[in-house]
Amino acid sequence: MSVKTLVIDGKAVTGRAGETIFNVAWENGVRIPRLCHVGGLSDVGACRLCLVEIEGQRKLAAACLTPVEEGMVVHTSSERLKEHRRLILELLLAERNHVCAVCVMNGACELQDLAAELGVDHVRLRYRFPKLGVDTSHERFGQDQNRCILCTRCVRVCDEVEGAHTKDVFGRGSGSLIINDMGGPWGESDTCTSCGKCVQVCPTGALFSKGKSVAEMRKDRGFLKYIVTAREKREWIR
Amino acid sequence: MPPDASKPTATVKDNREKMLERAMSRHHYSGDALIEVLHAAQELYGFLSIPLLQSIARKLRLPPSRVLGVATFYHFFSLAPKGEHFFQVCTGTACYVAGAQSLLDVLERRCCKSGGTSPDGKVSVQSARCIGSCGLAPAVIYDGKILARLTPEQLNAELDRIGVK
Amino acid sequence: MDSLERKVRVATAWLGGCSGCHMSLLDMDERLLELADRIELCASPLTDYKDFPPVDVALVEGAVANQDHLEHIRHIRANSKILVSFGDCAVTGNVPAMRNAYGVEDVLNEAYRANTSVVVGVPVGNAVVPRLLGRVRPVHEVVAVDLFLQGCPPDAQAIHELLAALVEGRRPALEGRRFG
Amino acid sequence: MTFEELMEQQARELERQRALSRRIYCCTAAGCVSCGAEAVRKAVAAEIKSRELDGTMEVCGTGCMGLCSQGPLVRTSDDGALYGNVEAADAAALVSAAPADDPRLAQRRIDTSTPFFVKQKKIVLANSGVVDPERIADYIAAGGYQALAKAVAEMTPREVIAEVRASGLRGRGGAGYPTALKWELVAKQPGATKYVVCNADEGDPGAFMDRSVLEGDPHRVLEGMAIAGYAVGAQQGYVYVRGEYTLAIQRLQAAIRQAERERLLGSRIFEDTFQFRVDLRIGAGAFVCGEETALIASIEGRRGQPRQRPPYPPESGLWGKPTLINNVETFANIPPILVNGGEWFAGIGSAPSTGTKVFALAGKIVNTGLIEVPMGTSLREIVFDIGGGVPGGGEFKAAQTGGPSGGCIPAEFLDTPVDFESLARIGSIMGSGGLIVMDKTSSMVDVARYFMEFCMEESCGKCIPCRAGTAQMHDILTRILKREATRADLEMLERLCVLLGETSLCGLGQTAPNPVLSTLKYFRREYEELLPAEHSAAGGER
Repeated sequence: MSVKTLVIDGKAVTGRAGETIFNVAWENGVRIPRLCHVGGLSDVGACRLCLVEIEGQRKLAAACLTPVEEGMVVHTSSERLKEHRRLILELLLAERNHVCAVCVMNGACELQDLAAELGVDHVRLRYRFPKLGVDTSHERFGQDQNRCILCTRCVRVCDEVEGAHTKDVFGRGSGSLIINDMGGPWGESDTCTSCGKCVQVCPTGALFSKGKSVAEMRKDRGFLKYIVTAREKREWIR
Repeated sequence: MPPDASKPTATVKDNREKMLERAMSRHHYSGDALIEVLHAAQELYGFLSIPLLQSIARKLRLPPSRVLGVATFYHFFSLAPKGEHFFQVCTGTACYVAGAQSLLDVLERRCCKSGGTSPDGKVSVQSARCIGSCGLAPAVIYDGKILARLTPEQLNAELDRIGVK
Repeated sequence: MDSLERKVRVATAWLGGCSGCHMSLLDMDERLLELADRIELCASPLTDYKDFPPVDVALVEGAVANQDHLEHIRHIRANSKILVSFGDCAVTGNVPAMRNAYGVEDVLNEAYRANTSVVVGVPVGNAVVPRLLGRVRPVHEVVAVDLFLQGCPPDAQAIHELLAALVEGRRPALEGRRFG
Repeated sequence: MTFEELMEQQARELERQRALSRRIYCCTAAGCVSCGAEAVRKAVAAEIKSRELDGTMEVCGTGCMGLCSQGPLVRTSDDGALYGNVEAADAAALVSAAPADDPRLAQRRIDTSTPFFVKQKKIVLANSGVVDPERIADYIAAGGYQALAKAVAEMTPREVIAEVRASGLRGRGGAGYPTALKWELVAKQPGATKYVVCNADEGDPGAFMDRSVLEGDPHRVLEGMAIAGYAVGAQQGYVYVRGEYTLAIQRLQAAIRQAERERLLGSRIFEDTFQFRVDLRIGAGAFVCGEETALIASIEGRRGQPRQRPPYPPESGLWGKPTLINNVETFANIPPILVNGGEWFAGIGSAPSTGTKVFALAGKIVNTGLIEVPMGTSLREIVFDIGGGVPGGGEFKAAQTGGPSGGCIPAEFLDTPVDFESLARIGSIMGSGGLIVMDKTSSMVDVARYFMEFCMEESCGKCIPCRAGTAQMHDILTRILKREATRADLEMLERLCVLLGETSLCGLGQTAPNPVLSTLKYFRREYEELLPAEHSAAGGER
């Protein structure tokens, strides 16, 4: 397998051909922010937080979808990128009703953490306050559209790993919603296997386990690597 | 013998089912043909009901959420029945510059919001992205026919004529 | 910000909020005593005051939810050198703003008619209960804000850092603070 | 069909047409149909029948004749006279010995020596208004399918591409990518399965060029596609056409059937091993599907959401196979290029923008309709000479080109030549060819808000900057118009323009700020005037 040598944030690193900038960066301790990427699932490049600058290229590139090339010089945290990321987070925070104080994921939410990490101390945009529902019909899980950032991790894990394809995206634009089957209550879904993978990969409080308190509600995505490597390589590693 | 009101409807329905089936088989029940099949279904039934989508999902062997996701992504597909009359106001740039908004205002005031159907089921209103008849701006498609260079007065008169309060 | 010779004039105010941020302020415990040497608390819901005085620093808790808040925050802005949005309600609108997805009428109806055993009426149009604004707004949507202190409530440590920094004339180190 | 048979057919049909004393062409494009063209055509047909003129006269429907504002339009073949605002009652006069002498018709006669007609140069629209789009014989009589015959019988795929390269043709969908380069990319991909897609999902509000080409000359587009299929090694083509274009769909369907029957599409085309089939895919109302990768998703029956490029469709397109996607007008240019040679085409226009461009004129302009001019014609010639200027002596303020991805061009740039580079230099784009004229009564902030609303409603919702950013920008523009916005809001608007441009996933989001940017650049005062004065004091009340 051919190896590519490149520079990420001034650090000479190597990656395998076909590996993404995102993966090589993380393997080398450069943590590029992301909300839609999860190792083990396909990438869609939707959250735009992992955009990086590549020298010699006019356009910014989504690190999660761009394979490493020999001699590439990548910058992952220029002032311009940080500014863009802050504003993207503000767009997300203003889009739906993210009231951290009354969210079961308060303290363990990827959106909340990223906002803190990037120094978003207030939102300069107008909050939009859409009227959105909460579905608690499922025996074990709940779904709150108010906290959904439409990263589609749940849609992908349900389709690609569990194989049920219970979830998909309804509508379009800012009116998009994550639905179950024909849009009915989650609890009445006849395709959902109640495996809970969608809850575990959800970065915010949009999908949660019922009956858990704020401190108890923690998510773990470790299962993904376990299942995916088992399926692809017949290796069961934790 | 008094005519049985339910009979003709039943035959029509059977026929439609058969025609939809034919549309699906023409595409070998391929999931790739979902949009073609939805077009056919909407043409036959006027709108896409959830049970109809469910049966399409089953026939094309697709997950239900994907079928609903596709049906709601495209503006052409409607999940609710249309009214007796259907006004589509073109809001393309040429029509907009020529005053399409005032036509939409008349319809929204007298009938219902754009994208909806009046409570009595009489009129459905929709705004359309450029219908490609910019020479006729502002244009409205009314029950499939184009009304060219329409004024709010003419529109009001037509609404009066079909009995909109 | 230059270090000040005189005591820093500080006021706190309380708009549409739950007073939790003020409770957290009190959680500074003995550090309050240490700050007291360098700060003059000119006005606060914890003290008794009639008019909001001119101050160096104003900590404003709560969102702008009614007509009184609106007038109050405008007055505070005009009389403060540094205005701090103090806690999530001031910074984001937080819980009070959750009513924004619904109309004021619906909200009043739920509160005063639908869910009460004795219907007395909806308190609108009188001089006693201030009129609700159509939309609950974070403070910076109404007036310019100089510093933001997130948290519901912000913890005592952060409040102390903020006040200590302002007293010392330096920019407070509030990196990594988060909403909620 | 063999080449000889094609030539025979052409000769036969020309013979038949020459035997007629008059052909009466009725424009039956959507514009004229909506003001009663069908009634005119029927009346003329009835008149011919009742006077038993069947063998000597005939009426035929045609594609757009261009002057949509004066429809229904009718042209008579023997004297070439063009009449506007024709009614069914004029039928008798139209079949009379000397229609031009009829007092009613004389009034309706349109002077074709005016700049509107003289300044145009028709390549793409050469057949529009001349052939009956519902009869393949008409197209063949006009020399149709001879380019395909030439390509298949006399040229190698490489030579076809070389000819296209020599022409300098650039994609007419908006971006102006060199067509030959795209073809080459697809041609050199390995593998037996490749696709050719015609992007007819014309969605810019105010644009109806592709619709007119499809309605007026559908065979031309099919021929162009087949030539492309031969050049790149594809056996299957798709036309992805807007669902709203019912007439274009009908005519395309009929054209495909006719071409298959004549063995001009299908297998063994011109007795060669080359085979090429074309199927229609009907769009369902999503502007974003004009974007290549979204269009592919839609043809595959999925939500029309774009994906990251690369890989580009020439490498991995429909079902992962190499796919050539060109716009309607691009394909329509191919047959004349092969017949007349690439050099002929390159000699027209202003290099590096060669050939002609079709524009749809609309808005505050006298001659609304469809025009075709050589690249490099100045905006002033288009708006004032061809378009006849602003009606009622109004004052020209700006021309909007490129739809929601384009910009507003102010009067000071009226002498700019209209080509890809010049328009880009002044902050707009060529786009697909919509050209909307605004006068003093148009508020440029409102125009910007209008386009932002369009982008917001058409955003697919996949990436955040476009999904939430267009909504926020629309909100700010609305507040500016209501005089409720502050200077900080205006600054945020500009900041969002940069964000969307640099971080959106696809072209729709990346170009969504353009109408705002160009109006801010040239009409900033209109924005400033809407900011309430008391808000401009820094640090004060918001």
